[in-house]
Amino acid sequence: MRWLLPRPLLSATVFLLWAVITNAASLALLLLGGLLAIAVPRLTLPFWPDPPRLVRPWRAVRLFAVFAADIVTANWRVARQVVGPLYRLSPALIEVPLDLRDPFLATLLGSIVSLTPGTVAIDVDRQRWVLLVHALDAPDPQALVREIKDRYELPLKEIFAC
Amino acid sequence: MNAHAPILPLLIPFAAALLQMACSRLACQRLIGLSAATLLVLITAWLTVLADDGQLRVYALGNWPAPFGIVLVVDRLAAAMTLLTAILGFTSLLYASSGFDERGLHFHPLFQLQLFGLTGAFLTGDLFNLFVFFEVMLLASYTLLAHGGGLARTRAGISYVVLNLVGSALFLIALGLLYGTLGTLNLADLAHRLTLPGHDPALARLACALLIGVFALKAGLLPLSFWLPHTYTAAGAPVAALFAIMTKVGIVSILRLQTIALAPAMPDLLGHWLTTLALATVVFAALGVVAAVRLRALAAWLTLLSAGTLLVTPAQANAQVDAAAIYYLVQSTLAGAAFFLLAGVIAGQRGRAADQLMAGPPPQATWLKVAFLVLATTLAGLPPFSGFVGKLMLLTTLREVSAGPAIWAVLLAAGFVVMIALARDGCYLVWKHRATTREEPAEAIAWQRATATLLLVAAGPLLAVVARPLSDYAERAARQLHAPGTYVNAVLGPGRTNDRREATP
Amino acid sequence: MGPSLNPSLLLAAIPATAFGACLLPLLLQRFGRTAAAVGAATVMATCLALLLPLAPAALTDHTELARISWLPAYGLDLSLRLDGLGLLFCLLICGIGLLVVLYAAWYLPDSDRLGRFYSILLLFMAAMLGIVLSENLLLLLIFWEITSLSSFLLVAYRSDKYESRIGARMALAVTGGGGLALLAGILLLGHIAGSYELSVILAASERIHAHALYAPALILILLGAFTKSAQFPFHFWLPSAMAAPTPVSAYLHSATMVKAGVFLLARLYPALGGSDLWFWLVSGTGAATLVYAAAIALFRNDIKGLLAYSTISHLGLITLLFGLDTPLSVVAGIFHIINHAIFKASLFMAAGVIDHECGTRDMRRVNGMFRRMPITATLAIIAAGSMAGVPLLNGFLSKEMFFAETVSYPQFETLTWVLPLFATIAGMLAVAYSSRFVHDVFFNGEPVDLPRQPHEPPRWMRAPIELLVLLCLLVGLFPGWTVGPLLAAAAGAALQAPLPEFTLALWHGFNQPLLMSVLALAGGVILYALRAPLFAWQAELPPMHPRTAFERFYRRLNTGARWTLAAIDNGSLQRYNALLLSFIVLLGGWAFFSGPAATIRVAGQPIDEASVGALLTLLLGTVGATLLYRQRLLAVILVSVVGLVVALTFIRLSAPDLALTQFAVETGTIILMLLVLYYLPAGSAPRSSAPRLIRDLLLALLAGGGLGLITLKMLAAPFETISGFYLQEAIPGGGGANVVNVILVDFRGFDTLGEITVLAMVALAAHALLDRLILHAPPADTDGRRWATDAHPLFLSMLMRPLLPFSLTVSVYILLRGHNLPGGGFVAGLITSVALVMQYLANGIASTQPRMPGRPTRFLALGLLLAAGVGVASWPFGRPFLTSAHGHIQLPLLGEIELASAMIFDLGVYIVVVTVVLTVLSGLGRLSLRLHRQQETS
Amino acid sequence: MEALLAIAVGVLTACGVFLILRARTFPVLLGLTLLSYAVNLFLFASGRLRLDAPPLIRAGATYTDPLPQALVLTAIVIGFGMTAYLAMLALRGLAESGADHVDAREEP
Amino acid sequence: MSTATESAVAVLILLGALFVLLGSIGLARLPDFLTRLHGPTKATTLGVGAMLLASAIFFSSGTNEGISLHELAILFFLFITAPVTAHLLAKAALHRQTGTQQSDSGTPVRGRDGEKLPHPDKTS
Amino acid sequence: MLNAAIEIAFVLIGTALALNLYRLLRGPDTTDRILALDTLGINAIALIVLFGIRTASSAYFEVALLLALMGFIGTVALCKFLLRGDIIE
Ligand code: NA
Ligand code: NA
Repeated sequence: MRWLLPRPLLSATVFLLWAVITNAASLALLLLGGLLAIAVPRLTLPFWPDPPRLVRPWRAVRLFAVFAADIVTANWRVARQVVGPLYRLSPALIEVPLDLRDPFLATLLGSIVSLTPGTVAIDVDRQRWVLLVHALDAPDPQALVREIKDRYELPLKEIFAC
Repeated sequence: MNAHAPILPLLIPFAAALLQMACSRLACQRLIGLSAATLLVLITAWLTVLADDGQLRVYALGNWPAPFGIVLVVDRLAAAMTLLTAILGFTSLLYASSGFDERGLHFHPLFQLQLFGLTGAFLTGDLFNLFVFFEVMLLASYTLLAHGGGLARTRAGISYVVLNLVGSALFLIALGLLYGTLGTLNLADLAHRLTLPGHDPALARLACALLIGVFALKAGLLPLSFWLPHTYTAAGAPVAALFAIMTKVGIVSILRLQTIALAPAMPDLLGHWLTTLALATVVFAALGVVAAVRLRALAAWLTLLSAGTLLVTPAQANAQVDAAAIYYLVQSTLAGAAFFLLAGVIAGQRGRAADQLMAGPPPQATWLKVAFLVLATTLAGLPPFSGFVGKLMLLTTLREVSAGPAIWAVLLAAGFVVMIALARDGCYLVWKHRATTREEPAEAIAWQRATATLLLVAAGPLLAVVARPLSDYAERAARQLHAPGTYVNAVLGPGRTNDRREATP
Repeated sequence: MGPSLNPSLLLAAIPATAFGACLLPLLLQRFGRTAAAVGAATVMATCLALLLPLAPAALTDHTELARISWLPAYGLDLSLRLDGLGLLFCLLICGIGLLVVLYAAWYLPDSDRLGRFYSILLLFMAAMLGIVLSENLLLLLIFWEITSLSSFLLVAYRSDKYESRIGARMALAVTGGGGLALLAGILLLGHIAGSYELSVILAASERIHAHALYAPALILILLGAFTKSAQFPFHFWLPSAMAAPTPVSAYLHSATMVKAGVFLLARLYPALGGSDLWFWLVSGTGAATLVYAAAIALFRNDIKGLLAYSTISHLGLITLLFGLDTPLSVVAGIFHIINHAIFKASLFMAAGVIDHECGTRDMRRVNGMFRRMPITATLAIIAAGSMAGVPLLNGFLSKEMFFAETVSYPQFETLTWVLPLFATIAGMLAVAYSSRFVHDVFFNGEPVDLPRQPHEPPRWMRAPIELLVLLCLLVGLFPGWTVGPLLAAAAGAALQAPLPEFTLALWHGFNQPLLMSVLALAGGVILYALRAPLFAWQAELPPMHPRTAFERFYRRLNTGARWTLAAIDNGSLQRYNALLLSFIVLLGGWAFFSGPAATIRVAGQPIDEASVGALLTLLLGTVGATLLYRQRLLAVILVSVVGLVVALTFIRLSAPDLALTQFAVETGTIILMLLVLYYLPAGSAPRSSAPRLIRDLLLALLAGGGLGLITLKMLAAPFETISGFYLQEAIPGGGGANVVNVILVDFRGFDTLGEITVLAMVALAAHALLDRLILHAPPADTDGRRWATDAHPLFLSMLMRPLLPFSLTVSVYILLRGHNLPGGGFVAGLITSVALVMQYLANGIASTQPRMPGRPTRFLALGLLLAAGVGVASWPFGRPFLTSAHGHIQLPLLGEIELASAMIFDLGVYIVVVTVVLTVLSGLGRLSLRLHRQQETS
Repeated sequence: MEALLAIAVGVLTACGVFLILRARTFPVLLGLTLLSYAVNLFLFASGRLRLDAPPLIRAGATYTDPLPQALVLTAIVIGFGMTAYLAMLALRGLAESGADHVDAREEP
Repeated sequence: MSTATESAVAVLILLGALFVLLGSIGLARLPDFLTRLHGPTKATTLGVGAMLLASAIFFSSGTNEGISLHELAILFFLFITAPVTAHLLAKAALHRQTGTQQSDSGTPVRGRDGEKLPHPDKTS
Repeated sequence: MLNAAIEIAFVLIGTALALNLYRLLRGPDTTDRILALDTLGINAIALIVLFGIRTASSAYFEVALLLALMGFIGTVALCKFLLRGDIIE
């Protein structure tokens, strides 16, 4: 099993992706998707040496839900800011100290931050493990730091073992 | 196998290239290359004999009938051109196998693919497919040109590539216009549709003129010929020898387009302008022959001169003239290629003087001197070798065309100039000079080089001896070329010419 | 030699032997000089022997013909004829040739192995025999030019001497060039007469004269003859050709090659002679040459120079005789050919002896030789007497015939005295230079500062001279007995008519010609006696060397050619491109407007706002990139915008496949451009000058406006295409619903095969061109900003890891669905390759390269093999290359599965595209790695 | 619609030609890219412009001319190969001559 | 297609288009690069997301080919790639703002390897 | 209703594209232009999807998918070029 599916999560994602793009139109296509789910991660094995392991899938689902909701609310907020008077904005560059030590998870965190409107993850300092974030409107930077750490970093640490 | 004969000249070099890509050992590549080249000579010779029964062999690729699918069409001319390509391929490859192929990467597969492109361009009956083969041919030639490295090659390469890329763009425009006007890409179908009403004649003329322009670029017609001497001079000897046939692709394409499609529908499209420019090309090339400072450049200019001479012929729309042109084409290509190889050998014998036209140590081998004499005689169109026969045939057949006197004057004057230039250059290269009595040790001539060179040099006398069967074949080929109706019927099939019209989207 | 021997076979054997054996001396030279000489002599003797059985017939006005077909469609056959004229020349060629072979063996230095010399000499002799034996004029021309070539080689025998080389080149330029004129003339003549066979031409005199092309044909043929026979003003090559070894001069420049011209006059006389034009051209040229060269000869200080000009003069005389255009003058001309050959050959050989013995030929230094080599001197004096026309010698006879002809010539009715006077003056000059030769060389005091001590030459070196001088005497004394039959036969053949009455005798009584001879002899001697003021006068004249004139001509030709070429072609690609575009614009414009115009117009599609917006965006991007091309990154961005709009246009116009391909290629192009841009020096583009800008703008407007208008016109033209077939056949015949893909992999799969071959070659080129390339990488960007230190930004590096398997999944989808939906091998290949390139981009070469599989060339081969292999697979089924197969397979549970062999083809396409894009982009990327490594090691 | 396309082709050609006539490799590369856009659009147009008629066989659909699309696809890919080739050649020229001139000699 | 789904599709389309526009307004209007960087994320997330949802509903209900999920794949890829572009753009912008080492024309600058090299553009 | 929504959406997205172009031309820095190009690409996805709905054709799905999968690559390469010059090292 380990030999066949060295990256179960990746295989599952590949299969899902295949099912989605082909609209899961036929059994034959799904079977082919199964083959791809085995073959593609094996072929690309050397390009992803040590990925984090998913240990708490349900926590992941919860994080995803939070993330999706945040996107919608943040979008509304930012939409108003964009069309509203610009002088009210207080943009800021904020350093978020990380507890994570895995570069992939840090990237994942950065991606969540970036995809949530209003904040963009600029870089991770891998010496100090600090996430550099730019916020469109952050009157209280410390609040944002706390929010990022609590809402996203903590769940990520729990979801993946690294 | 007979049924697949038309595709074999393409598949042999293609398969060889694949094998050579798979096997990167030089010895292995040489073996594959030379075997394939030998096989190609045999197969194309067989095809040439087959084609002489007068039947057009139409090979429908993918079993799709013309004009929908791509067809290869083998007539006498096409078969002969593939044979000529194969012969040049074999000799050039033999020459290159003595160490030239080591000077860069992938010489062998590129060489085979160049042959693939050349034979494809000669055999295809579809104009877009011709474009594809032009690209195959040109891309192979770009890299073969650069083989061996050096600034001169790269510079010439940039000019060559950019100019030909513009040429490719023009080719596509011409094809687009052709398709947009006549709705087809097949040469026979094009010829057929040109004679039917219902299309915009001005656009059709324009499309054909653009095609001629593109072919003229490849053939080296005067305002478009500047790249040619630089490129051919820069190329290595065996590469340049193979290139000797590349201008002929353009010329044969013009000839084919003219006889099959233009002559019945718009005979005035190729007229005095082409003859005038062709003669100007001859004059230009003759000037280059005089001004050349090295043997390779001289060979390049002579190649251009023969191209110019040949370009005189299509506008005459005369089967006799074209017969002479076909003989002249064959002999001038072989002689030109031989000259490139000989220049390479001589350059290796003269130390630092190389192939520059200045006093230097003369080559030691007597056969080299004799070969130079024979070849110079051939190239200058002096008796008794094939150069003279070719010139005689051209002059004879051009005697009665309206531009005859001008053509005669230019060709004879150019012959004179070439003769005195070759005499001068032979003096520099072959004979001893007091100023350079110090003999530098000459490198030994590899047997491959000697054999390849001698084979091509021997073509001069040989083609003269067999002038009759050869010119008879050329005449039959020209007559076949001047029977466009037969061509169109053979390609489209007698019944197909009518039922195509219902197939409208 | 029985009667069974076929005479025409024998005839053919003569040139065949000569040509066939001409390499014999070269082969024999390993056995020594003598072997080479014997070989050469044997060949000549054999030719002579072969001739003898044929001679009797030829002497009785019989013409022997032989023919081997060569190129009959163009009138060129190996047809030979032997008549009296041919026989005469054959005898001269072989006879004097034998003597020259003997002479040369002694004359040429012992260090020469002679093989090469004799071989070329034999080649020349063979060609000469060919000329005189040709029945076919084209064949004659072939031999004619071979004599020019072999004479070139013989004159340049001492190839290390500049004089030899330049002399040879001049000879070749003039005689070879004349040969080209002759070729043209013969082609015209053949056209008029309908054949190149002499028998036909000689019988077609009336038709020839009446033809409009008579004059050009005559002039061209005469150009050939005059150049070969060194007639004024083409005479200058002959003195320069005296750089040849003396045996060569004796053979070529007195007896044979220079006679080829007058031979041709004799040969074609019946066909071409007998017109005013002939008279004026031939006799005028001959007369001018006769006097002019004789006058020059007097002043030459070089013995061979004197003899050369004398030769020119005598050739002028012969030419004049043919020009006089009476039967008797032709007889006289032929007679003089014989006589001149004999005495001039012996004189050249004597001059060679003197040169050989003295080490110089300068008559100002060579004096008093009579005492040192009395026998040679006697021989030379006799021969010189013949040259001067002294009675009892052969030269006298023909010269007197010439005088007689001038006297009796009917053309000038009132000015009968002109021609005789002219002839007498020429005779005087001949006597004068002959006197000078005799007096200046053999007497005139003591030699001055000679390099060697002269004495009699070796016995066998003198023998040929002795024989020839003996002939001078014999012919002079017994003309009727010695040359009578031969002359009659030759003249008869030349005239192609009954011979006129003439008697070959020493004494014709006291008549006007005799008076002229006496006057000439006396006048000549007086002229020579009064030479001092003449020589002083001549010394005042500006020096005139034909050689320097030729060199100047050649230099001018050369510099002129270079100048012209440099003016036309300055090596600028910009100019080439401008010329190409102008040419196309002109040609296209002419073609478009010179034909008939169409009247039918077809309605178009409606315009919408979005399309206008797209067009505006495209214009913005295009014009912006063009104006701002110096800001290169911006230009790249703008061009990307253009690419995006083009892709959107394809979507709008129902071409999803094209949009896919355009997007995918666009991505590759940006990476490519940036890889290149890293190295290209910024800001080096010069400002163009105003005229250049105007030219370029004009061309751009013409090309752009032209193509735009053509587009509009094309779109409005009626249209009917073959593509209904593709739409109908796509599913039943090709097994796919995406017609574009079915066309690519099936209907026109051959195009695609060629296309992936092109791509494969780009990959090969990436190896070949980038191999060992060292480029200098800028240490900072164009603003002088140091590069950032983070080579592999974290997010990029991390997110590309999952993206790779996802991209592969998508590319498999695109590949498999391509036959029915937009997609296919190209796009799938581009997705895969760019995904892999992104691994390089994100993680660097060092960490990515080891993870890549295999050698790219093998993958290329595999891809091409799949594409072509599936094509060959149709052969066993009796179908042509690339015939596809497709079908539906019913499987339990899975249902119907559609399979087409074209999918394997597409897989081949996919593999090739992946390999190529990867090879090219990573190859370009790797350039910097090499640089960094090099910097580290150094 | 036809007029819009004609204008696009014309402007792309004009700009492409102008850039091809420059003296450095980079603008020439750009110019060839623009020219190839023009050529591809022109070649595409030879099948005439049809809206909402992609050549994907479905019941009851109308189709545009598929052949020019196949040709343009070939042309796009070959064009990419050629651009890549010229880019490599330009770098080689740069490495060997130290400059990115397209000419053997500079035109005044 | 029912009116309800049609209205849902219509609303989603308008919502999507609106957020796409808002993102671009942000891009055009916001004062400096880092704030402008926030614009495209809106277009990516809610804008294109809503549009894709509309498409999914439309094609799932409108045709007889069954449900249409493949729009999700587009969203999936956009979510993976958008942070990367933001990351690199921000890095580049910061690099260009702060990492500037304004050197005059022709002044040598320090190369990456510590070697002093003149910039070829500035010297040629 | 749907048709009206689609027409309005076209106008909105068209305006968005115009604003992107404005930023692309305006700059001021190269990063702004790259950002504008990137946004142009993403907005083009919306446009294509919308076009697909309007023509009720899924023929353009692959194009949108491709643009989502590969559109960022140009941006990444351009940024890497600004940062390092050497995009593949
Ligand atoms: Na964010
Ligand atoms: Na790199």
